[in-house]
Amino acid sequence: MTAPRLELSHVTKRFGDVVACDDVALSVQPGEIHAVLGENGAGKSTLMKVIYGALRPDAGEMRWNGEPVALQSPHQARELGIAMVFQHFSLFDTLTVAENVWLGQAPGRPLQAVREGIRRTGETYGLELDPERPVHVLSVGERQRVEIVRALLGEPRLLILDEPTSVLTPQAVERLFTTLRKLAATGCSILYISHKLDEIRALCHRCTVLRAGRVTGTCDPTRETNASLSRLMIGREPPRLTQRAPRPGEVALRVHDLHLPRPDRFGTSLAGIDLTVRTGEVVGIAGVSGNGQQELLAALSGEDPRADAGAVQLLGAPIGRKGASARRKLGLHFVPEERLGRGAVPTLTLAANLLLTRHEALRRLGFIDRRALRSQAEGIIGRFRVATSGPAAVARSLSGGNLQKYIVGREIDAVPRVLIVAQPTWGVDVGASAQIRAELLALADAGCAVLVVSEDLDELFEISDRMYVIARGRLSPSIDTHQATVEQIGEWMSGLWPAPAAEVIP
Amino acid sequence: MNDLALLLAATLSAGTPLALAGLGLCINERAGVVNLGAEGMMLVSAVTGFAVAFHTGSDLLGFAAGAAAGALVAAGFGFLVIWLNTNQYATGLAVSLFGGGISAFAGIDYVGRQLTERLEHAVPGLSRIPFLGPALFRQHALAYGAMAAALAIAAFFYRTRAGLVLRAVGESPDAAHALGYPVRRIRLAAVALGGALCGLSGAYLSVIYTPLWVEGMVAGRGWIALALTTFASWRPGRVLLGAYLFGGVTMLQFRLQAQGVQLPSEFLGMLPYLSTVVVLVLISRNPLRIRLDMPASLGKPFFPGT
Amino acid sequence: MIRLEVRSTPSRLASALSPLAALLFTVAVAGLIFWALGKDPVRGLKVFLWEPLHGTRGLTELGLKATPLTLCALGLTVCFRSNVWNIGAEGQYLMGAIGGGGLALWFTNAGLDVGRWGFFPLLLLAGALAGAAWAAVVALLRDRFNASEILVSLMLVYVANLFLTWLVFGPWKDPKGFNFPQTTSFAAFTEVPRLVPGMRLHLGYPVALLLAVAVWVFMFRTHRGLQLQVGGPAPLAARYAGFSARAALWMVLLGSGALAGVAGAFEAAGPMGQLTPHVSMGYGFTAIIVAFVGRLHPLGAVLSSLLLAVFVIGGELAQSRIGLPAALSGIFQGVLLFSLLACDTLINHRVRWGGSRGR
Amino acid sequence: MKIRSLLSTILAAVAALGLAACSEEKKPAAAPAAAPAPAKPEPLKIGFVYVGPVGDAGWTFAHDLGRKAIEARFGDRIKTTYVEKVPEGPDAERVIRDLVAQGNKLVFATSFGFGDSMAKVAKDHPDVFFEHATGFKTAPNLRVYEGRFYEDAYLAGVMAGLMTKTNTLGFVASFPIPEVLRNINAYTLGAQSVNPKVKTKVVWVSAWFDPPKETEAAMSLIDQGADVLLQNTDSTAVLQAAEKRGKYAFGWDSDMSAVAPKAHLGSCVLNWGVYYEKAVGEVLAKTWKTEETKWGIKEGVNDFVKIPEFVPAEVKKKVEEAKAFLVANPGAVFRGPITDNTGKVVLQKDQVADDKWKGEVNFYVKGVEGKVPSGK
Repeated sequence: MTAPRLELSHVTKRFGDVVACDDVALSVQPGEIHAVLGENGAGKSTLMKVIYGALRPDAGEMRWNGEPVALQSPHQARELGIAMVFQHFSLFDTLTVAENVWLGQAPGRPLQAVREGIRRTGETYGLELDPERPVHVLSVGERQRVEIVRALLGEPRLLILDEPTSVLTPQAVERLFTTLRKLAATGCSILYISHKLDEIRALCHRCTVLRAGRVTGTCDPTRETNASLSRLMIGREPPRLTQRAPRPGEVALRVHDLHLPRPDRFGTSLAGIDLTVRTGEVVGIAGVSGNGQQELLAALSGEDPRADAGAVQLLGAPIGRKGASARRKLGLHFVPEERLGRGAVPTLTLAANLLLTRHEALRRLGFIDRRALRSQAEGIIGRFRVATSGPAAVARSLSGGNLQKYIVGREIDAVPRVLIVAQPTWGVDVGASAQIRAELLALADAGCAVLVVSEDLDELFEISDRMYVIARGRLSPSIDTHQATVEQIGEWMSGLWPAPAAEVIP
Repeated sequence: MNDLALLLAATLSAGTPLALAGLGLCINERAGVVNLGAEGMMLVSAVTGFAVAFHTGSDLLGFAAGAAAGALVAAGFGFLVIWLNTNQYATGLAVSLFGGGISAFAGIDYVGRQLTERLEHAVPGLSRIPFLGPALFRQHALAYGAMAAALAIAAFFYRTRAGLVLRAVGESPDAAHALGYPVRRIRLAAVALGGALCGLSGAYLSVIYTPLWVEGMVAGRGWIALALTTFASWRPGRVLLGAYLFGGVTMLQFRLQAQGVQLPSEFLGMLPYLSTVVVLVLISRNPLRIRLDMPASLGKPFFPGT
Repeated sequence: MIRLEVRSTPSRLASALSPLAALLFTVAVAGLIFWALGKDPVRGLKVFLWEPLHGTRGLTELGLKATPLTLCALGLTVCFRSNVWNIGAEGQYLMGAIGGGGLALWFTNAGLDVGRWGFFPLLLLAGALAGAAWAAVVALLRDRFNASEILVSLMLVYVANLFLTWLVFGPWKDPKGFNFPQTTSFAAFTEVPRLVPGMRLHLGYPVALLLAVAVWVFMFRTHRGLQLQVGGPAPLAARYAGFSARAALWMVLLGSGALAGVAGAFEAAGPMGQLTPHVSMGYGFTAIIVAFVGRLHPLGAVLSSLLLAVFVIGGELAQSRIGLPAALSGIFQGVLLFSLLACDTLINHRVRWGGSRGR
Repeated sequence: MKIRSLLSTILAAVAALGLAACSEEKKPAAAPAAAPAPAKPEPLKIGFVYVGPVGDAGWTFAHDLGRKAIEARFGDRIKTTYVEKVPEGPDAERVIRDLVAQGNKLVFATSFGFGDSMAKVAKDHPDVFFEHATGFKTAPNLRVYEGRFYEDAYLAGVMAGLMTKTNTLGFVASFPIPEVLRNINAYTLGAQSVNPKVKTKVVWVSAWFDPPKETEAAMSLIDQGADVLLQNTDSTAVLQAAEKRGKYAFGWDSDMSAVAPKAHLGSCVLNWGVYYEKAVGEVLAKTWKTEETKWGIKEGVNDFVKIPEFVPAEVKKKVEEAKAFLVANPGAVFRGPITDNTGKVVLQKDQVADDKWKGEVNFYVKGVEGKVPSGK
């Protein structure tokens, strides 16, 4: 048997006091599609950056085709034949596709050759791209294609893909898998990072599971079940949500024929959006990112008050022109996708961050009652089990999951009439995700109208009663979750939903 | 007609220091770094360039020393903002203040000193063409150097891979870092190169333009050069154009006075500053345009990923 | 090589020590420079840093010098915290001097004696309005046309300066002043009341201190103050919360303009007693350093303005006592600001040694 | 390491710039061996307050030469101190007070803007003598002194009137105060005394010392046809601009003949030492009393010197004649009839201007183009 394409042993990487990778071993054969499975924060991305030369390990050894190597930089990794497609694209918006690809190539290759290469690779693997288009006009899927083409042009022997499907429709995922299988057949090894068990079982030959920086097992995923993989990944059965019977009440939030031109060249225009959310129900909006979610959320939250007054109605009152704090006063609360910098000010304390959306601790003339503020913060920390040193901790000192619990808690604690949540569990560990989802359901049961916008289909299927799909700034008709299938929603995510028969308020 | 030619010539000459500094700052900002210390760098270079030219009798050495001094100060600034992640605005202001102080201090012995005889410059042959000769071809070599630099920098930005890398770093340092480009070193190089051009501009002021050293002689040109980069939406050709526009307005105020225009000289003196504001307003009015041209990471610190 | 790691929580110790370390470093550099110039560093430092604190006159002069610095820096502190880069406090100061001085001139010429305590509030108001109006131009151009406040405010400094020059050489020139560039001396009742007999320190300083406390309360104890500080580090959070960025822009610019204007009015009707082209010693620019050295904290600004006043007065004394060049003072200010910025890195970062890991 | 590299960066800058410039500075002389000196009277301590840097080659430089002259003349009977670059305004008062506090018994302040500060300190210190250049406020222990600079400007004008080919003179002016307006008018009157066709163009730069602006102003004047320039600013920039463009110009405040050998037609120089010797002598002799001194060519406070070889002999002769006339008739530059450039008679025939007239000049004489800025 030949030496493995890549072999890691005893790799350890620390950040300050945190051990991100602890004594990790990993081995990938030529032509093998190897999954690295783990939940958020398990150390997958750190490990990949070590392999790609972007980070240097504190200890351990890496062998490439049997030879020990110590990578100093991604350039060196690329010279060896290692390529990587990042979860957060490393693309330059104002440059063209060809220029973006060019920047990923070794120096000395003329731009013209790169253009040729893009065309050729596109034909071989079904990844068509126009080299002269600037990246900012591309869809998310196309952008990923740029990333993959850039990686493939270097004729890699090992391709690393970090959560590649989180931005794709189910159909696009299938296409990607076809490409990857083709690639593997040519002898290229693939490291496939994901926390989506179905995908791993469908695509990968082998799987290494990470938990809290350590390897908890290596297996053949085709022989495992979701449950067994999940046990390896989180150490126990995945938490189950109790099924609930929705009791929809009156219409709390109503959007009618909302049109909004895009705020800038990089955005998406909204066209003819119709949407209703009733009290007591959880409504989901699915869609690939960049299809107008940000714009719709801004129009709903009041951050973008350009809509016609009547296009957005809260409990019958037109609020399209009201600002965020005015809508909040009427009972519409919002949890944004970005926790640090938007949902919370990184440099302010947890207590002070309450004042972004909560005014209970304010006295006459806007003076702050610091004692009241503190106890209010302590209440939320306690009720939502936020792990922190206390209300005086600055927001950026919290882990992603704990900060998300705090922010969601802050809004739930306000007893909203309507709560809009974007990506409630994005980048949050499994335990916190389950807690946040349960809290959202409890809130709906208590009579609040909950609207969840997410790119995670599993999550939406799990918690929402009805679903809409957003694609290219338009919204699909609503569909009851128990009637919907992943395939159907996937098709809708490409904008292919049946023309609405005269919309009836459900 | 002749008068117009002379005004054109004066405009070219007054615009040259602005153009050189503006081009330097343009390189800085394309890499994502705002250096508000331009004024200070130019002062330090002006005194260094003057001192070297004074002692060696060579303008060329003076320019070299000025450029080196500018690059050195810029590198110090770069170290602070790129490695220590200090606030770019605050650090730039510190450079301006410090540069003003240290140049005054270092220049004490050079105040009132003279360089060797200064001659009118002319391009042989071409300078005798009627109208065009006096208008365009009686400038110091650096005036043409500034034009050449604008062309060269434009070619660098839009025709070379290194220029593309520079723009990429300014557009998204995180992406460039992920691709393995040494973002900090590239930024430092851009900052130093920008400093060198600002330095050249300072040396041109003290060695050719005035030619004298006196405290604070840059007199706001560094700030106007900063305004130029926005005005030009970070394009070298437009920087050049803007520099001549401002140079022209500066000369125009004296011209109007000498022609006996009945406006208090103080109001004429406001012209360059007011026109800067007006142009800024006209340019910035359209945020869309700015956004497409502006390096997206401008002024933002970069933390290499963990 | 060294490597910086972001601290999850800013270090309180580093935060407290950083200004001290920066000051010590500056003093060390100053000593080195004295030594390099062939002067006794100990005597040099004593003249520079200690002599200005000497005696009643020394202390009152220090307060007098610190008054405009404190006022200008207070406004800038709020501005910079909310990410509005007003570096034209100098221009707002000059307009304040024109407003306050103009009012004093008008009352003087009209012979309208309203008494010292009657005039003082009017002076305050005139200075504040004039300074705020000048800053309003910046706010307007930023708000309506998105024009960089850095450049606009700076350009307006030059304009204000020329405007003042025009006034004192032209319409406001003292008709009995032999055509020299100055206004008539203001009537006695327009003078800012003095605090210590025989000394020039005036009521402006306690007013500045009171304002510092007021700004502190506003920034750290009111919702408005918090709103201003969110827009700087986290503009998206401000939008999310519904805090108006426009309101913040106008508020901090008008506020800082008013404070700088008051400083100018105090100077014109205080130690000057008339308007001349020389009403400012660059206070608006020095205040930028003051604001940063004061850690963008209003009470810090009080302390750092005293420190900078020591530098300026010390610089003069160092000239006449030991023959050091005047430019030194500027160098020390620059070094102080540099070293402070560098030291501040330690507040939010941890320094790690060894291994060439940083790139 | 971080601190050290920062330190080295700064030190490198200091070393490269600062020390290089200062290395020439002489180290303080070693103290003489401690020989018991005979009891001597305390030297008279004299303080100078300068508005500019001592190295400006112009105004402050000239005053500092005067200071050095009295040091040479009076030796260890006096001890002088100076403070340079003192801003005109409230800071001056503190500097003057500090000089007094250090025991200076005679204080010279060399700029107009120090007047009020001086008057305030003088009131508090009747035992100290104060001397204010170019001022007008006096007190029992405060007096003013000034030169008759317009005499130099007049002589420069005579020279210019004879040397101009375009009959257009240029004047780079600082601020429209009487002193400067007198110089512009004297320059024009001098030129017209030998060449009635001459007219003068004026450009204001709103600064005493701003070489880049002075250069730009000079270039503009040359572009407009002026071929002999005079300036009332302190740098050599105008002279250098003229040299570069092959025109003529003059030195101002100090001998600038070396700067521009081809353009230089003479220098209007100041020699404050003459006055300072008188003042110090009076204090030492205890005969000091308040007065207003306005000295000129006759007394030697100012002069027009260094007429170059290439100037035709008859031109030189005319200038010498004019100078001899001014020595015989001090201040006679402004003698009626003088009309301003709107045609109004401002001085009747055969009348000689008195100090009040000269102190209130606020117009251009006939032949100067334009209008006095901010004039009424």
